Amino acid sequence: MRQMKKIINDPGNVVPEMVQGLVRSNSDIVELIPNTEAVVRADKESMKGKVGIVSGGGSGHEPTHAGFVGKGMLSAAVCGEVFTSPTPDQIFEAIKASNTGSGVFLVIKNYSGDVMNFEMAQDMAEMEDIPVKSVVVDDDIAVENSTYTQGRRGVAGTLFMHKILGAAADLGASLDDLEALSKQVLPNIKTIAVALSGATVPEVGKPGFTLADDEIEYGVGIHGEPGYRREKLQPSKALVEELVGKLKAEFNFKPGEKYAVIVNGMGATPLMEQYIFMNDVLDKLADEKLEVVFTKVGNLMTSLDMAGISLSLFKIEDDRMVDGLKHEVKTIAW
Amino acid sequence: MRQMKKIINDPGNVVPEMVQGLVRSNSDIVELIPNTEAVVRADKESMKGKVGIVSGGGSGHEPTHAGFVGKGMLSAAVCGEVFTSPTPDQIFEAIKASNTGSGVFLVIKNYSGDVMNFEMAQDMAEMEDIPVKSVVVDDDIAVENSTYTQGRRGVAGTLFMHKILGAAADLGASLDDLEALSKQVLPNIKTIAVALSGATVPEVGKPGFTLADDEIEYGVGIHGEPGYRREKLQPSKALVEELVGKLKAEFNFKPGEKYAVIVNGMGATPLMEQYIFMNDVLDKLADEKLEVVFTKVGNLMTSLDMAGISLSLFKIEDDRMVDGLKHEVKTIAW
Amino acid sequence: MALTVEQAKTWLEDFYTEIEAQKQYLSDLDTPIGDGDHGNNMARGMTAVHEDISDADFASVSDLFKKVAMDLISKVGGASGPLYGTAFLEMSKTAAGSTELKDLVSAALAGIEKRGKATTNEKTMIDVWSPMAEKLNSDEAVSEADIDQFVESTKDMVATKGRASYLGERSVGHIDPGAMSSGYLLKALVKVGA
Amino acid sequence: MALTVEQAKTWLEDFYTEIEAQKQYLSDLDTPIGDGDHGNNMARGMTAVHEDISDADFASVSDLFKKVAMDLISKVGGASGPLYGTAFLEMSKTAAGSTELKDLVSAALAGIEKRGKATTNEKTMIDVWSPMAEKLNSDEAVSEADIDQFVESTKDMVATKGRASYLGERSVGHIDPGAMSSGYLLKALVKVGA
Ligand SMILES: Nc1ncnc2c1ncn2[C@@H]1O[C@H](COP(=O)(O)OP(=O)(O)O)[C@@H](O)[C@H]1O
Ligand SMILES: Nc1ncnc2c1ncn2[C@@H]1O[C@H](COP(=O)(O)OP(=O)(O)O)[C@@H](O)[C@H]1O
Ligand SMILES: [Mg+2]
Ligand SMILES: [Mg+2]
Ligand SMILES: [Mg+2]
Ligand SMILES: [Mg+2]
Repeated sequence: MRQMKKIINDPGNVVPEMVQGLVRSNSDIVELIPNTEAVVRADKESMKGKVGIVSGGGSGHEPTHAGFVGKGMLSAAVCGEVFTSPTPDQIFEAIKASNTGSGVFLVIKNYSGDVMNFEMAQDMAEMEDIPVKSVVVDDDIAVENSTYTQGRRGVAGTLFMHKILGAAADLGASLDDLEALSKQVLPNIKTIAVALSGATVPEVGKPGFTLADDEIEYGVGIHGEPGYRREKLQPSKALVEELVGKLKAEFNFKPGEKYAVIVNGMGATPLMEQYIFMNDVLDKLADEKLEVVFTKVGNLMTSLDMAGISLSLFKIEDDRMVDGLKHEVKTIAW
Repeated sequence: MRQMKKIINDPGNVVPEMVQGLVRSNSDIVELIPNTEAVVRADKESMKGKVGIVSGGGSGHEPTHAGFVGKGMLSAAVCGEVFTSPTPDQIFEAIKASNTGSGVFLVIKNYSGDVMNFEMAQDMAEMEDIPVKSVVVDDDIAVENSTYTQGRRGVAGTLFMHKILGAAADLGASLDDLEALSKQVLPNIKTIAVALSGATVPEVGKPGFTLADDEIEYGVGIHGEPGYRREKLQPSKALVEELVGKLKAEFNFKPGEKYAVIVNGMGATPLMEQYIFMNDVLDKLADEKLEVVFTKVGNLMTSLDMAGISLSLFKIEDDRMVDGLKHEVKTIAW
Repeated sequence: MALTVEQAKTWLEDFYTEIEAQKQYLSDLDTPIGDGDHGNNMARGMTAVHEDISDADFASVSDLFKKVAMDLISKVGGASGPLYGTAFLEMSKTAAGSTELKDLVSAALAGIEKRGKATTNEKTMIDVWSPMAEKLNSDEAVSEADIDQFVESTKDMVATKGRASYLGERSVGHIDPGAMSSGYLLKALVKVGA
Repeated sequence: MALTVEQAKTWLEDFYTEIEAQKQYLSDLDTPIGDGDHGNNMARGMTAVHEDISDADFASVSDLFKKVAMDLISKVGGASGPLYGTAFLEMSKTAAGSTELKDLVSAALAGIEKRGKATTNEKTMIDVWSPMAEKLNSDEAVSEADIDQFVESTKDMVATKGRASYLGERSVGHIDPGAMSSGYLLKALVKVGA
């Protein structure tokens, strides 16, 4: 078996050491909430009188979520153990640190652990009279949506939610406004991924799944959840054909519609490949006669050392969404 | 032999497709210079009356160099073939596109190819009466410095040069000022790397070097140039011990000195590991009683899909350098 | 069949020992149909519980369970943290009135169902807690073999809650890891002989 | 020994054919002591040369060489682009006056030395061009075997210019890739029999 090859010290201690490294090298943007692995904006002035936006989840998706804390985006982010939802007490601390009197809005990715831990934290906050509302993002179209399941996973499309809500909160939206906005955004964000290799959780020491040297898997999740099909490695254009095809079926593309696009590297895939892939995506969307109004490329919501890429689309039905996407922020990674 | 696993179309066409993808997804920041693989700022206003700063080199180091084009940093960047210096005609086009009457300053990394091609472009520019000056960056301390060799390689420390000169040009520095400034910066930037795996050039199809599953190599260059020692994989703290040790010997650290720090991922190394490594670096520099005045962590000057990390230090002898590092920019990747 | 503080401590210490022993196995069960961390998650939580209870005195079973709940809630994370945490929180509330096994297990079950928004036959730990509560409530004796069988029953189910639900039909043929750890917990409870 | 336009074209077409055939070998030579791209670099340049000269007419050797120089400068990049480009640029200038082999080769050598800021015994292409120029200038006949021997001589040298210099002593034992491609070029020239 391949030995794990990572630049770490103790596999059981990666999260606190990572959070320390992140906070110490970005002290102008974020600070640690004492006794937690959660970070809050350093710029307190930017939060005054505004609704706080809190997100978080398991670690291993860096720069998500801590990299998106800062003026105009998240107020605080909670870093759980690797691929494990953070605990309610830590989320509660993040809620308290983000509340300046106008309440706090939670952006939760749809995993049973995340949903339950955030809900418990929400209960704790309400017991202390902090008004809290939330949205559960489920943008990964790889899994069949059905009332008989946990539903779809929250993946890189969540960043659209962070960005839109962060901008609105920055402009003074109320908790109710944000809830309404989140409901408007939610059905319009969808994501699909392709993996070229599995990710290795430090404490586990071996990849969550393995692919042959010439094999890829469509539909993999950000924790290595299995996808919907394995096949031989394809050229970028063929990957785009497959993934945009899936998104087309979900959105039911109509000529003239406007979309925002995120191409997200999974951790070990170089930017060069991400740009080549984006180039093919833009060609394909132009073929579909769609108008692309916003684009972002990079390692944004990764899966440790997984090689692969995800494609997120956000259907823009209201031009103010574009303003939200372009709203200026001061974060580590947006 | 392991098959190459990359999201590309034609290995011979990666650079134009990548540049297209980059420009199309960042049209507010950069635009393509017609008939080249070079990009120039979209914001022409920001260049008016200022000296242009042009850099470039082989591709495969993304986001370097095109990711650092924008107000406050580079004026234009030239993207050569993968790991191959761009040609003089393309560099010349970038010089012309960056010249608004005050001349152009070239930041060259010390590789014989880069130096020769940039010199030829400089000759071409001078024949058209465009004043051009340049600096050759050689920050990689892995190689013995000696008048009998090509000298040291230019690697991630070059970003300090880009940032400082870009800020100064933005504030109106003349070509002579920039030359003087570059001479002040040059001896104070030094970098050393460690590789966990080799990089695969698309047209070659196999890694430039291979390491055993438990092996690392100190001192590797950004094109897979061999380093100075191979050994068994070490914990992050031990890597830091080795690399800071090398830098200490070069700089001859004295308590109270100020340094800026870049921790750079080589392409396939997740941000989580980079932050853990940075955490250990900051501990070590604190032990040395050095003051850290600026930090940056991320995939900044990569080597395709190489796993590994580089550590760059910039000794700050003049506090205005810190202002330059913190000067606001509008680029894709800084 | 009412639980004393001493018995409750023995129960939890036995469970801690079992989790330590089965940590790898639980994570292995979580690998094909989950994310391979259930053993680590439970071990993180029970180590905290063990450290907090082994040398401490508790005035009541309710107090003890409250401590356990808080440790599990704040140390485990993931799906099992809130579920086990809620189970002990509900048992703590109930224990203020009664420490009858059937009352405790019924309270835990209700908490898990509410927290997980789940019911039986969804291939989760509920498929162990629910038949357990049922047997206790009809005053039947529950053997370790019975509990093994509850756990085993999850093997043929299609998961419709938790991570395993992403696999749909492909989840069939694997025992649910949370059901297995709940099996350890309830077998340790039976062994205490309250 | 003066070169005609026809001979010069034959020379360059032969060189193009050889580069195509040896592309992989040149890159392989560039792997242990360089970055493994010399074959690709030369092939990219000579493909452009071939496309531009095969069906075109040139009024003079000087014009032909100028075209070749421009193609190499604008297509090759890396270290070899400016070096070969400068060599042909200098030969183009000289050819306006004389197409004597010794004059052409001497001009090329001077250009390469200036561009590369290098001299003999640094394990570069200069170690092929320099003895070639020397023999021609002393009016000695140069055989293909002589050129092979110039190329071979780089094997035992320690590189002090170009990428191979990063290896220091470890560069010994490998033939320099640029010396090898220069060997092909000069052997093709000798074969034309000008
Ligand atoms: N909604 C739910 N209701 C009840 N039990 C659940 C639910 N979701 C998950 N579980 C239980 O939690 C177990 C997984 O726990 P664990 O692996 O620790 O958390 P995670 O899935 O977050 O990694 C499953 O095996 C299942 O028994
Ligand atoms: N400074 C120099 N002077 C002369 N020749 C050089 C110099 N630097 C490199 N070379 C030649 O260039 C060859 C390498 O060319 P190539 O691989 O195409 O470029 P790069 O090194 O940029 O990848 C070397 O084998 C050597 O012969
Ligand atoms: Mg988990
Ligand atoms: Mg090269
Ligand atoms: Mg799990
Ligand atoms: Mg080379």
